[in-house]
Amino acid sequence: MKKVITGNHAVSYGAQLARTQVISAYPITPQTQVVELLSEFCASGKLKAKFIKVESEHSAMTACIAASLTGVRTFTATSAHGLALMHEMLHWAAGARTPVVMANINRAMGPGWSVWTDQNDSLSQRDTGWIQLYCESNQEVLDTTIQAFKIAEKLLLPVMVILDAFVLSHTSEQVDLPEQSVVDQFLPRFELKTKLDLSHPSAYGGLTNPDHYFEIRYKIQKAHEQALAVIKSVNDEFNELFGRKYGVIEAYRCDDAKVILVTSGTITSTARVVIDTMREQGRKVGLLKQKLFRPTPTEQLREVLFKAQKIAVIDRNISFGHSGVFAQEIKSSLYGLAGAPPVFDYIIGLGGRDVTPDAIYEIIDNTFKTDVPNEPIIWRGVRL
Amino acid sequence: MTEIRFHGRGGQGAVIASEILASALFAEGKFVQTFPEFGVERRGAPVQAFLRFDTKPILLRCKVYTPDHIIVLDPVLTKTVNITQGLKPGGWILLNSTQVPNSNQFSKFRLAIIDATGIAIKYRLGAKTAPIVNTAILGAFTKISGLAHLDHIIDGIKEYVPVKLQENIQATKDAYEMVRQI
Amino acid sequence: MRWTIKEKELMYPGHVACPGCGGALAMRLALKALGEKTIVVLPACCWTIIDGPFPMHSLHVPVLHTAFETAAIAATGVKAGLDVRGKKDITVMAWAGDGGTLDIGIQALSGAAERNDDIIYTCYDNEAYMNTGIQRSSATPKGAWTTTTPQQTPKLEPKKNITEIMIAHRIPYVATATLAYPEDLINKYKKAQSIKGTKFLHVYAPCPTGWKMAPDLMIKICRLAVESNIFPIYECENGINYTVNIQPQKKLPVFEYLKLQGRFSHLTQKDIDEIQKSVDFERQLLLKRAAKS
Amino acid sequence: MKWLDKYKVIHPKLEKETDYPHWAISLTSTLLNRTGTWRIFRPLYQDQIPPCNNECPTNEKIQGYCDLVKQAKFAEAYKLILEDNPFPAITGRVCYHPCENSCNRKDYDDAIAIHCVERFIGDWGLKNVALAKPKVKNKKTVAIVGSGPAGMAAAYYLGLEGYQVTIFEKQTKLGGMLRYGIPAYRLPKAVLDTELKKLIKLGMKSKTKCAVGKDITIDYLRKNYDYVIICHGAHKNRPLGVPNDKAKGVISGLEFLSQINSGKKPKIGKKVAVIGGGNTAIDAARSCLRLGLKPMILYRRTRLEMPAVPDEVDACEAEGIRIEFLVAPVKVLATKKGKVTGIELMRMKLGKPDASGRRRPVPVARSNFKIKLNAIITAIGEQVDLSILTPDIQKTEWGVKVDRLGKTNITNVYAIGDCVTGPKTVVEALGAGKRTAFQIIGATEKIISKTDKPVKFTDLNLDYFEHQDKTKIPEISVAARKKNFKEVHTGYNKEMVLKESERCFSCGVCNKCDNCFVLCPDLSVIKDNGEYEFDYDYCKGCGVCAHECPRNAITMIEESKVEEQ
Repeated sequence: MKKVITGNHAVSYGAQLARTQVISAYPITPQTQVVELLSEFCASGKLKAKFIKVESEHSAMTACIAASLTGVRTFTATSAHGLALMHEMLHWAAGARTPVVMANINRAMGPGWSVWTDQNDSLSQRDTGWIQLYCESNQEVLDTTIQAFKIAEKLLLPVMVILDAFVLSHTSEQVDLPEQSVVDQFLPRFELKTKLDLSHPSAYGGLTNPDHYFEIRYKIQKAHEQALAVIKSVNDEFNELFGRKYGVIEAYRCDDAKVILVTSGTITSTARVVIDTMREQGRKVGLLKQKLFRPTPTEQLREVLFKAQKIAVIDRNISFGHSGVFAQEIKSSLYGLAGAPPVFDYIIGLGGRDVTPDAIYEIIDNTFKTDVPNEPIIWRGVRL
Repeated sequence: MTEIRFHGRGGQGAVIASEILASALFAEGKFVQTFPEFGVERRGAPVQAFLRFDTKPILLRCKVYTPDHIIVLDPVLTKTVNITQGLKPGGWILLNSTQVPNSNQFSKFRLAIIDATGIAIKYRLGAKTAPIVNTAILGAFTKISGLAHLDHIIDGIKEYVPVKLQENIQATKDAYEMVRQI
Repeated sequence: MRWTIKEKELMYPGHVACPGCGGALAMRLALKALGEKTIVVLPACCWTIIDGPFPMHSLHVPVLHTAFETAAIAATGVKAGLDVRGKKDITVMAWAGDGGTLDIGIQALSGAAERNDDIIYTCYDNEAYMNTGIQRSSATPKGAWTTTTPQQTPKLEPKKNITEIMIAHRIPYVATATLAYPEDLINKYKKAQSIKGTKFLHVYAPCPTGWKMAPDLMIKICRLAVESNIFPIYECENGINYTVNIQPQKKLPVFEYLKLQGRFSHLTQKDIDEIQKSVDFERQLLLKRAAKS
Repeated sequence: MKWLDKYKVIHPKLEKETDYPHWAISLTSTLLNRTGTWRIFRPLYQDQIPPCNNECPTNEKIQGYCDLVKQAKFAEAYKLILEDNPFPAITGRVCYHPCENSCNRKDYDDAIAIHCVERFIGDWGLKNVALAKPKVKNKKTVAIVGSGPAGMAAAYYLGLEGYQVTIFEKQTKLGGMLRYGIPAYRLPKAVLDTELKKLIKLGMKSKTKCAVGKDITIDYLRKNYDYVIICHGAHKNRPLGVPNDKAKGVISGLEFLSQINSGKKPKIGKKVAVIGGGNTAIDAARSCLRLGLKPMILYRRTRLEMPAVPDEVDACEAEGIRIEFLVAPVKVLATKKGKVTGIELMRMKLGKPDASGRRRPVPVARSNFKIKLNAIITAIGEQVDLSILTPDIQKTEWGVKVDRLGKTNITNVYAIGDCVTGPKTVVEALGAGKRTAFQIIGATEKIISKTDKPVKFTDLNLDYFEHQDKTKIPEISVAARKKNFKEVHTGYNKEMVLKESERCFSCGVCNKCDNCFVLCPDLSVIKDNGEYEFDYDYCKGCGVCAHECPRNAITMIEESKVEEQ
């Protein structure tokens, strides 16, 4: 059934269709609608889940981890400061190998207070062991949320589904809501082999001395390494049932592109319009959408990007003291390849400043015009 | 692609109006996208909502800078907000007003007025000092623009306005009849 | 006198508590009361270590180790998961130290209590951060030495009254208990288990190491704490109905309690008089509350 | 039962990466972690001697039977008493109970009424427990001279082992001092007779009205029996040693009591003075009362120095018998025909302590006075008749010379009881009888020496005891005692005995109170079939068990001093 809904509600529908069993969340703009609709689902019985309305995001994440270890499907959603408050427990979720799924509505970090979008909140959690998937449309939000559970449960790793504040979260557009029966077929009941249960009176996550800790960390990394294949197979299976696929990255009109623009989140969507326009103008430009941020799809990135002469990366974030995070990741992926194209890092749209087609056009145009980047990062739209 | 901008005040229902209109257009097979002005909404403060529709998927994710039509839910806003900014020549301006504005700033555009406030008060929609005019204004816009069928607007109201449903539908219908093209 | 306490153990020896650990005994007795259909949630506290390093474990029930400030909510999460799975007969107990309860964990605890989540929350109180090496917590009593309140400037502030804070949440059951009265303690756990909602048990659990005290006096100091009214044994139902469970027969001066512990060795007579005064005051307050309910 | 048997322990092989779970989920218990190595001191279960047991001349396991009584295990309690004392129904009535004087509870509130518990069990046993038969046949023969408590005890323990015992008694009935010295209001004859049945059941033969030394000689017995035990008591009257002390109307206390106990009614005048401060004096005076006479007691020291059991003195006074302290006879006043008319007395005061530790009475000059009387009963001590002994048996000033176990200088000839010690108590006689029997049997391990380290009051952890008054000892009213010899004390009932025994601290002896088990933080007290055992694999030696043992039955010893087993 197609329906006009917001990105936030797409998240809620995704969690509902996935038959989430325990939800725990704390309100924060711009995430609130996610939990409001889920509360309604729970109240009406449309979703048979326990919703723990906690007193902080830290507790929300803890509740999900704890419930998850009893072998149930858990979900939460947050933004910015909420995510930052969760930080400790994000490590815990991954360390405890819990398949918690969380939506993070990308919002800039204070101070000054900002409710508007940028990616610094989620990218700050890069090293916690979470899988991160960035979305560009409400349909993708819903589809990714459903897939996230399957990916998480196959790998025993937590998954973060990420969407832009307002640009997706509060924007309504048509979304194809899949049939419950088909979702059920795609996502069977969750079974956790070793769970908190009386039949296994074990201690979970106790003191682990240097003799043992190292190996456990190694296993988390191994799971991340398996993730690329797992995400691909989950995606294929999803495509078979629902007719939509996303991949870990998407190359759009890249085949003969001299310049490839790398984007994530909703900028991708707007960039598609720009790419089409420039292609019509005969400019050889392509677009690479990086949906999967962690684990890094290094091979896939290399395969697409290596063919280009130049790469322009749009970062709606800044890793202070260095550069945009996506640009770092792209550079690191290409490192060691002889003749790797130069990477232009454009910082744009921080704190929700609108990113227009004109701005994207200008970025691509600038990349065409410049042989090598003159500066490590190129700020766009900043008033100095 | 057509773009519409709604001007209103927090609490008047501008955002809901854009969503109802989007759902009506969606029912007619259009691709739609609607969103409020991003930020923190407060009752009484000026707000905007945006709507895009097209026959093909909408990819643009930036704000609407050059709308095709303008819908103004509160006539006083014309004094404080440059409501015609970016409006394409020949576009509709629908004003919630009892009087034809004595101004030539609308000369390049098509203008229509509707006493949506009067209708809202009649049907006791919203509080006396803060009537909710969104359903009335949609009836008027449907009539003048011909972009959506009244039935689909009413379907949208059924989905998005759960309280005082009959009154809201009646307000829409009244406005549909009463709207005056200047 | 013979105890009527079950012989079945749900704890193993070989655990890594210091000799004479009150916290270790408290867990042993609590589990005897609760039985094997129990899951324990442990935040960072002495018990993180006591339970034994991976791959070992000292309890015969499942244990979830969790972050310092999360005992209550982790218990809630486990309970929610079990409920959804239809396993409603399992008791979930959060087991936190005084730091994890009165300080860093009070937010999650207060949240759980406000929601009346169906958990038993135990604060085993040894009146300082013992696991990290005896630093003051808000449960450290006034006048006590710790490594962060050295003898020259012992703790200036009185102990935070967590029991009354929890009673103010109007949860169905709040009780204090200690090890010198094991049957009282066990009965309270059984009672807590029979009640739905948030149950808070404040268990006074001496730390001979941190209190600079001979380990064999562990039980004796519990008894003296009660007999001198330093730690009254009472319970409160629904935030209203107070019952004093152990009525000290003789009014023991606090000095009898203080003198056995090195952490109080620097106190002057004036200090002791002040402590006595405040203990007397609190005692009267409690008796008034008990009389009114 | 050790932990390893009780719970299965998984021993994981954690050698390579694949052996690990996907995160830190435990695989085994802390049983792998032998925390016993942390220990500096180790606890030991080591029963100590309770003061009651220690003070009891028969070494009755008082703590032990009190503990059994607490659990209403009366048969077990009875059997436990019989290990040391065959006649608890007797001692429960007549013993002066030194156990109670030493009872640690007396420093807390009031000593346990041990004799009442003992009496209850003694009576209960007589009714409910089958009498013992000899365990084995034995051809060895034993002659016992005298059937008092010493002889009875010896006969019992020897009989139990199958010895062929023959008892020789001068009187017509068995029992010695128990029968002829103790009035029926303290020890009903029926109780004595029932207790004596135990000996008959064991096959003991008796020859009554057979006075050794007159009807038969010690030599004869030595020749015809493997063992001879002399226990003819101390019955010889000691005269007052003042002028006219043989006057008519002066009678010895023992003689007086003997007549009553034989069923005769002695013919003496109404106004009687009993001279002396021991139990015989009290018994005589109280018997007089019951015969309708008007007795008074004259004693040369004060109440504090009276050798009689204080309870008896109390009862005596309660019955209205006046005791005149600090007076000594100077002369018996008599008619010319030698009939008593009164006594002349002299006031005394207390001087410096004598050899017995009591303060010596010193005459007060010019304090003589006279009392009119019809009769005088002398009860100033009895002596041993040594004339029945053969000359080769060594003697002391007052009796037969023996070692601690009753051996005389002649092989296989023993002497026990009052004939060795001079007049003493029933329980001492019983103890001596038992020890000699064990000696003959060869069960020397059962002969317990008194320790100088019984459990002291300060050794106890009093936090585990609540104050509880002594259960009142029921007795018939003073009015009901007049003119009859009804038993004064009626004894505890079941409820009372349970209540009273509950007061026992069980000093020094583990009574399975569970404190050590319940309060061990390290689960190192293993309980198996009700027995405790320390699990030294895990015990960290904190000492909580020892400190919390209410009765000092756990000792902490330095680990370095533990001998390798």
